[in-house]
Amino acid sequence: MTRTANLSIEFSDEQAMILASAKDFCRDKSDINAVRALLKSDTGFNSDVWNEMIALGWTGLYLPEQHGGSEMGIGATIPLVESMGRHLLSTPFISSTIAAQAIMRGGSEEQQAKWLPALAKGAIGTMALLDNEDWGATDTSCLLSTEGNNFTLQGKKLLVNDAAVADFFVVLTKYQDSIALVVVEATQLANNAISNRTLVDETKRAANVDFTGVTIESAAILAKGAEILPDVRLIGALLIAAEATGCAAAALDTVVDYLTTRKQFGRLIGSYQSLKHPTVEILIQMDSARTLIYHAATLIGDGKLSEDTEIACRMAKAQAAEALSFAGDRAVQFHGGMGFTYDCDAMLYIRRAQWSQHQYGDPQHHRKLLASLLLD
Amino acid sequence: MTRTANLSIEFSDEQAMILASAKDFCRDKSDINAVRALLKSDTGFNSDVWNEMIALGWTGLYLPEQHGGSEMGIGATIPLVESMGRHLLSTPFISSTIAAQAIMRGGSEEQQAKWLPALAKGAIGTMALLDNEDWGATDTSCLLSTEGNNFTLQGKKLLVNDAAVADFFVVLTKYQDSIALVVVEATQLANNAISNRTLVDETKRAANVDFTGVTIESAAILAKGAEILPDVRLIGALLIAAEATGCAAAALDTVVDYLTTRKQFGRLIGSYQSLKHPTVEILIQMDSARTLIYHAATLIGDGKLSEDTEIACRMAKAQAAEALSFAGDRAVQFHGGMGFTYDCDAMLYIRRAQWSQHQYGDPQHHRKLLASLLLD
Amino acid sequence: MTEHQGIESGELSDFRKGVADWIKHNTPADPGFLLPQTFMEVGSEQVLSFLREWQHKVWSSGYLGMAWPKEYGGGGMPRIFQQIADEEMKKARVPICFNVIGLGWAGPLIIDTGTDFEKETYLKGILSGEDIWCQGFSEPNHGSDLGSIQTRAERDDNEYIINGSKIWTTMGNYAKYMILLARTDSQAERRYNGLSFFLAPMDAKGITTSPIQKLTGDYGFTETFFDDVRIPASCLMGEEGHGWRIAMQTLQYERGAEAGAAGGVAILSTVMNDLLRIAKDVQRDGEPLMQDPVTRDNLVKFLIEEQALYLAENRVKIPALCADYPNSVALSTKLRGTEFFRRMRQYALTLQGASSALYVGDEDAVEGGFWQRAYMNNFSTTIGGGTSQIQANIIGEHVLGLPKD
Amino acid sequence: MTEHQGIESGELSDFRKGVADWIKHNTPADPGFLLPQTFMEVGSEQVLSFLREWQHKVWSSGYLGMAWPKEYGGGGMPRIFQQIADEEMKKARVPICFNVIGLGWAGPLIIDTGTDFEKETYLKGILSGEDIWCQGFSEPNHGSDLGSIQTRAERDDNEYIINGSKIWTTMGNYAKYMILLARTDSQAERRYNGLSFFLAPMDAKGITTSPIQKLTGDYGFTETFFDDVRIPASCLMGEEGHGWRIAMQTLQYERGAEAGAAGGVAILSTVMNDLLRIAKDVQRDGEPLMQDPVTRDNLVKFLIEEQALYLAENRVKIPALCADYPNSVALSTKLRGTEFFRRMRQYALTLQGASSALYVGDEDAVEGGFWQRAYMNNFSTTIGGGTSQIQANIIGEHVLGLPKD
Repeated sequence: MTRTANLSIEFSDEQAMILASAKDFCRDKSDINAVRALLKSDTGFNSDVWNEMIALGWTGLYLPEQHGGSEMGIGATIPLVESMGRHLLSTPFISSTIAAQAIMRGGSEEQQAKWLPALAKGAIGTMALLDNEDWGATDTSCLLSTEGNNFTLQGKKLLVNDAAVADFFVVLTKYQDSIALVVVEATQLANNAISNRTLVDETKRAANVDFTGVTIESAAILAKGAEILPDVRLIGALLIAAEATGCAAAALDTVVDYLTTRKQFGRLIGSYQSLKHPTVEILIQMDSARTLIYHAATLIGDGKLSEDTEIACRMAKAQAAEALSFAGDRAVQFHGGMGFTYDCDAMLYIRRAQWSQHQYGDPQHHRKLLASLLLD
Repeated sequence: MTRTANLSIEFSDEQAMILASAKDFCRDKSDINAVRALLKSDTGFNSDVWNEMIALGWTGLYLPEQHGGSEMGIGATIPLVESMGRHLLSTPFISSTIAAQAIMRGGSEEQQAKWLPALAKGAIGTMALLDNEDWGATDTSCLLSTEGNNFTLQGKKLLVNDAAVADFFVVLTKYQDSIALVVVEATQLANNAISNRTLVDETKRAANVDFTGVTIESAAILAKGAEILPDVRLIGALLIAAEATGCAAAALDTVVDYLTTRKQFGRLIGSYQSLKHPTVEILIQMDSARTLIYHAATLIGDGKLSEDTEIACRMAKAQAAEALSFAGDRAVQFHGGMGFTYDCDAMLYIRRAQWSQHQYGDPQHHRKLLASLLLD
Repeated sequence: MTEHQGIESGELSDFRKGVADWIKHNTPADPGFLLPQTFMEVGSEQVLSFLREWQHKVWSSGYLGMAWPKEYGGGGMPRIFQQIADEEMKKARVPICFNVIGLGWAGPLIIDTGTDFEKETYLKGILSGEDIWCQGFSEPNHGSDLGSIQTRAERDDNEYIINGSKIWTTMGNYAKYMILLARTDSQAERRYNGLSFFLAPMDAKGITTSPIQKLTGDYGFTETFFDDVRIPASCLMGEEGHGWRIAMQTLQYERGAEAGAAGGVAILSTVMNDLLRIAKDVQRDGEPLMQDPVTRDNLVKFLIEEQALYLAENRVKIPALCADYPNSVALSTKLRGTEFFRRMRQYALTLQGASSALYVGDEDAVEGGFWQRAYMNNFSTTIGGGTSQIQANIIGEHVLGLPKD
Repeated sequence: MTEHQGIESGELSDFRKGVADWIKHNTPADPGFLLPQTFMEVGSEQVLSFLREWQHKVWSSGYLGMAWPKEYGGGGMPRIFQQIADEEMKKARVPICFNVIGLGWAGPLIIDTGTDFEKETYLKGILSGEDIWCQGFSEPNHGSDLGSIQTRAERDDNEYIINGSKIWTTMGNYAKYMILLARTDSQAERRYNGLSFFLAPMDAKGITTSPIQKLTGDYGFTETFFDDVRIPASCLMGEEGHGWRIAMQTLQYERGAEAGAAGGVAILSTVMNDLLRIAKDVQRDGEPLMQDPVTRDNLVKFLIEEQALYLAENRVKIPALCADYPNSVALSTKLRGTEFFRRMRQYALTLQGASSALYVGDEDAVEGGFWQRAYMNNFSTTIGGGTSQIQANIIGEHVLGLPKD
């Protein structure tokens, strides 16, 4: 890092208002009973709540005004997503936001005009990226081939988030040896194309999606797909980081609650340093993650992401995932026998940690890329 | 590790006797005042104590009977060296042992007959290996060139242990693109060839030695130098590991002493879990190191070292160095203000940790090589 | 294989071959669901009947209870044979013999100290798997401090009346018998002296069980409630007030079970080799993960820790090498082992990449979601039987002599 | 550079250029010995006279005490100028202005609350470096709990008689004055109310100092003994019994010193960039260490931690982002910062390979042995001012609301 470190954090009054209203909304709409009630549900979210979010304009927060958005920039969603994480409020918001960013950044005027207004109104989009377990893969085995004016897809995508409720998919594919992103509408899929997964995080939903045989027009190929894909991945990483940070804070709250009420051997257990000090460590890890996500939210703009922004996003994801893994693990342990039960909320955090860790690249992946940015 | 792990630990009655007498000897001869009295001395050791060790036969413990040794194998020195580490008893024992192993394993009959009897009687040998800071270097810039029957050395060796008192040096050099080990007697060195170093560990002594211009006969080139060098390095690593393990145990004793006598806020400080639990961690780390050094001592023989032995030596060094680094660091911290003074013995351990860490390769170096042995 | 008193080593190696051969022909096919790694994970009828059938097969083939008395269903053979059978079964990773409280705790206790009536009544059912046993020591809110047991057993003529509740009862909802520790004398000067030990029938009127759902989503334990439960006085084991002593003796057998006295492998062990298997199959950043140097460094750290852990058991046999802290290895093994496995299993998930999000029941999950479940189940070992934090206190105080909190 | 009230930004940027230019022409040559990183490391006459000369030069060139009153040797200028001068000096890594207790603690206190006599007597000597100041708060066996101070000051007519001892007195053997906290009323109901604050002459009869050798082998602190020491009553600062209050006020200035109110850079900061320099120059296993992936992963971990630490200072300015634990950043900065540096400096030694065995004074030592000494000196920050263990308690209790031990 011979470069001078970029240390800016800014937060507008508008963002503060969004944060305040998001905190209230998520607390009200997603108390722990509401969360648990959705665990076994099909979609994993409450459509009334989702509709309210749409009505609040959150799905258009970062979209251009001309397409029905309020053009506040993707950074403005960070306080929203952090709050959702804090209350384990699951909706397709993150999936949709990333897909919308792909279209906003990579689509032509026509493509933007076609899909963005629908997204602002709450249509659900999602990215279909993975061919296998490797988030860091630089190639894809999902191929796009052409015959006359028609393009045909060949391949299956793994662990597509919110696939079952998605209105369309932004699919990573390869056309004539080049990476391309194509938009596939749910209606184009074959029967049985979607195969739901059983996830360790029961608040989340994902499926494998088989796109084999789907035929698209050239208008469905994003104009600048290959060019903007790295930025879309970074935005994905940052959103997951924000959600994980919120969830780590929730785990911390749960631990603090237990440590200040549960007695053993006649003492509140929070008085034992072997519990107190690691709990402080959760705070510090979570706090670091929070600092880094808002730094990234400050730097990120609608144009091509700068190197500083890339550094910020990768640091945020690496730190947030580590923080949540640690918090979830300790939350179970520190609840003792209670922590070993499904009834204890620590279970929700340790499972979320497994989910968040790898989404859009795990900490080791991001550190490896940071090394190239910072050390060479 | 598809291989079945070798889990043998054996310890003969003879070894137990050596251990018992080594413990007593080191305790008696090297109490902490004796250690401190030597810190600023020229040689760093008490020659009376060294002579007693020679008289006890320790310098010949592993040497062939025909050369004045008792042929108990190099493994028999591990309890000795661990005890020395435990009492910070510094002598040229380790340096001499490694050099003697080089000659025993790599020398011809004649070469063994020339140097081993002297070593058994307490002559001091030492290895001259380093061209720079890299213990893992696979090449050397110290060259041996020939003109007629004479061989001339060109190059300086860094951080040669106990150089100032050495009777001879086993020098790593390159002859016609091949690695060679040559024996240089101290009398052959130029004036000012030895330049003493200032070490962070004041119980140790080392110097840079310039061999440039030293002329040797072919009889001074070890017959199988290149072949046995890897084994000699492993033996070096194991001896340092044994010493570091002993030193970690000493650091533990010192910490336990303080924690069971010092009061703060009206309580013995050892009752605080933030001190108690990391102290348990020191015990566990030290205990693991001890297990691993005696496992390696069990496997190691006089012949070419097996792959199991290599694994054992590298694991021992990696673990012992980590254990001592942790113990030394915590020993200072847990003594509070007292730990910040030169009068506190924690100072001795944290400094020794810096010294031990890199000798014959640091933990990361050994883990890297273990990865090839265990994972590929 | 070293020779055993009175047994020719040839006989033993022939026997070993026979076991291996039997295993080869009798190991059940993959049932299509993830089998439990320990007996504390038997959470469904499906799993139960599978394991019951397997245990019955092992026993009826002569490889379980080999050292138990012949007249009560055992083999009457030297223990070494059971040890060999267990070793081979462990190596082949066959399913566990699940009736562990019976095989490892109640059975040996009854054999050693039971009456003929007790032997006659209980032993054979334990071996066959017909009679499942559970353990009733822990109580809600009292962790593992047995001294503070509140469940009462009052003598009433030829019966005891039991009131109270137990928690973490393994297979409480399937068990026929419970080894039950209850307080018969609330006035006893030393609280441990007021306890008695019962072999209690779980079908007695007034016993209800409530399955506990674990964080894994599975079952395996119950909470067990006693509401004026009347059991025959003959259920008392030994004498009144000797409960604590008997419980301690029972806990000693745990090791015996592992060592083969009862037989049957109670834990399907995972080792680093299993972890390495994952790293070999996975891609990361477009390359095989096993080639990644950071991953390699982490794996080697675990391998060193594992090696030190296993070797410690051999070092401890050499007192000269344990002179300064003689009970260090014994008292630290639980903390070291359970925390090692916790970290190792958590690390296994980081190796899996995107697949780590999958869970038991998903056909794409790595090894059926084994590691996800194992990581979470592992907390039973870092929490149960004294949390890791309490273990660290025990080591600090009893090995190093540090003052109590 | 943002505009400052009443000062044109052009003036400031011109000034900044002037400072940089001055530094370029006036930075002293390498003295041939390792200079201290903090004022707590002034352990020899040689170092002392070098630093004294440097501070005098900075002051006489108008770059120290720039905001102090003109009539007492200061510059009478707005603070922003001193801040700029400090920034430039920090960037250029010139030697420290070593008289920190005077510049950062006693001086500001005297300027704010002192009498004209006190200002006249003390201020100029602080700036010139002629009068070295030390601090007498800590006492042996009482750590940093000022409430339990035992050193007594008894009024006797026009004098106070001091008895007791202080520890960790910075430059106690070189200082002319001490800011001294002593107990004037041992009967005070609240123990903090019995303390008074003195500006005590160190040459008074009965004061002896005993240098403390640090684990680094260097000096920098003394133990200071008071044996019936008589000092004029005029040495009392403020009123009797107000000592605690004044001491707390004094501690507040510490930040001010860093921020430039007094001026002079008290700490020569090291950052990750300095660490990376080592990794760039070193070979490991025959390759440049900087290419080693494990090392790279470790370095990036440190870089993330550093970045989060520095950014926290900016986040805390935005209350909305600190709503749930408002004092979390403030109360955890010491623990995070000092422990980060401890680990970072320890890691620096692992990077050095064989050279890590060398120490200050060896010509081959990496950067003169700076890192070896810095690692050991760093313990003054994880121990002094409340150990890291106590810091963790403070955060747990005051940020998270966890119960006291």
